[in-house]
Amino acid sequence: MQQVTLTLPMIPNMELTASTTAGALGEHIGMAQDKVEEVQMAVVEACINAFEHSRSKVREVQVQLLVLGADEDPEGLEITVADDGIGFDPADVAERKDGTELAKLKRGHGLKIIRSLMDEVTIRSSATGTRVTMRKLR
Amino acid sequence: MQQVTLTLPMIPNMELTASTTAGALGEHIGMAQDKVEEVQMAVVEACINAFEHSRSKVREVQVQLLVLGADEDPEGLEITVADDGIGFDPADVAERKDGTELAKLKRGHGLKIIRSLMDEVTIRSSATGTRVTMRKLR
Amino acid sequence: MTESLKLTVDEERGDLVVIYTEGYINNQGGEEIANVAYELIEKGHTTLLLNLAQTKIVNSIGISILIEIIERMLLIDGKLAFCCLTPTIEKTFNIMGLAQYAGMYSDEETAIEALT
Amino acid sequence: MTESLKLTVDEERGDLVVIYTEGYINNQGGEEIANVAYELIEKGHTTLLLNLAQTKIVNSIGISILIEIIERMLLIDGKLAFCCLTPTIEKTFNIMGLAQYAGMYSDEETAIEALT
Ligand SMILES: Nc1ncnc2c1ncn2[C@@H]1O[C@H](COP(=O)(O)OP(=O)(O)O)[C@@H](O)[C@H]1O
Ligand SMILES: Nc1ncnc2c1ncn2[C@@H]1O[C@H](COP(=O)(O)OP(=O)(O)O)[C@@H](O)[C@H]1O
Repeated sequence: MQQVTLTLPMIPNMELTASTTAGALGEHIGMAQDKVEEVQMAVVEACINAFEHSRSKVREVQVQLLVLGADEDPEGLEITVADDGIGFDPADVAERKDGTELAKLKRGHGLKIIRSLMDEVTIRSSATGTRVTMRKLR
Repeated sequence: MQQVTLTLPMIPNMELTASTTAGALGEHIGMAQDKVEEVQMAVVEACINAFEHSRSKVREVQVQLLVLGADEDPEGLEITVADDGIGFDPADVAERKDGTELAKLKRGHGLKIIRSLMDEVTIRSSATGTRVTMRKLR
Repeated sequence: MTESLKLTVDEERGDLVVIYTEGYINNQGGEEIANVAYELIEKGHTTLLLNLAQTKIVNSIGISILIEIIERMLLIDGKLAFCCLTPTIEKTFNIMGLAQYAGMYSDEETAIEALT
Repeated sequence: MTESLKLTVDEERGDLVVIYTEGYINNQGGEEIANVAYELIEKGHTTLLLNLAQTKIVNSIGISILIEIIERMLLIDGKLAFCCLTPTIEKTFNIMGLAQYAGMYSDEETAIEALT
């Protein structure tokens, strides 16, 4: 089973380490380039959410990248981005209704992007941290 | 102290995870872009040497990236690329004399590139593995 | 290989100014684009085209800064348009609902024709 | 953002053919360039220019494949030259001793002038 675990400090552009790794793994299992890029975008969003919102004390994020399926017949990628921050209630992340139509567009898109670009997304969050697990099939 | 440790499987392009991380750290400490790119090239060479030559059983390479100096006054980067392979004698890596002049150029450049692009390089190698430690000041 | 954004501005296109990006559009990259855009607006330009051919990755913070430029543009009856997006970046712009406020064109030629 | 190499070939330059690379020149990328180069040689072209403007990283295995192309070129009295290298890639080519076998030019214009 191919697997990579990264412990990344929350410093600018460190999310690219996660997306580069996802790129190498995706290519390795023969995922189409557009799909690989979608995974990479989702991973970037999950990382910067942790950087921006988690208030993690250790200022680190754990990224686990996993090839799904057998080595000879890989089925896709599963990526988990985990922080030990304050957590949030995913059900509570409502559409923002304030401001002008366009201003409304400005923030609150990370999770929507992740859900739209990946096949399957699970968010587990509590007062001890957040784990976003996302899958995409080849 | 800023520090990142990566455990990377030896699969194609995984060396880019190390170079992307070096890029983010280098920018973070305000290293000039040309110098950052030199570090990235050296890191890539050290990784592919481990991928190509180490015959590591676990098929993993450990990359440790360290910011030298105090957090408020970073001095440079130290990067160690370590494998648990068969090792080699660095003193033994002689210039290849066979073949035409041009053919001679073809291989045997990784270590020379690393030494030329970094300020300080230490290689420790034994039958249990190889550690290439390289430093570059900001 | 370092990912800091590089910008090139082509003001020799009549009313239209083309801004070429190279690299990652994160918050810092978005701000660099905004600085250039606001300078061009100051100079009286009202139609800007962002050519993203050499940008392979963006993040939502960077895009939110681009949305600020669009807001500013709408205030002065101007336009910000995009061309040469990767399929994933185009998808992301659509997910964020940008399509109704900014033109997106497959290539620079089509964009220039539509904008001038 | 994925790093697999993309190649564009411009054969409309008279005797000279320009190959544009985009992305990482590793062993796979080097082989892709070699395939294109050998096809062009088959077709009778003897002067090739590799424009590396959109390549920010290479490795020594990729470069060793480029050296094989140079060898082949020398056999047929042809030439492989490079332009638009990043400072680090140029430095690496020099460390590897490529400079004596292949021209390196700062930009495409200078290269084309020198080669034709
Ligand atoms: N890792 C996290 N830790 C804590 N809160 C989070 C995390 N990820 C997301 N959130 C919360 O969910 C909200 C919505 O996130 P998102 O959809 O990515 O939009 P944005 O990041 O633009 O606010 C955030 O504003 C934040 O309150
Ligand atoms: N991590 C390593 N493990 C075992 N042997 C190594 C390692 N790195 C380098 N070597 C040995 O040193 C030699 C020279 O390496 P290098 O200068 O990078 O050139 P090349 O990789 O082109 O052979 C290699 O051929 C190999 O025998």
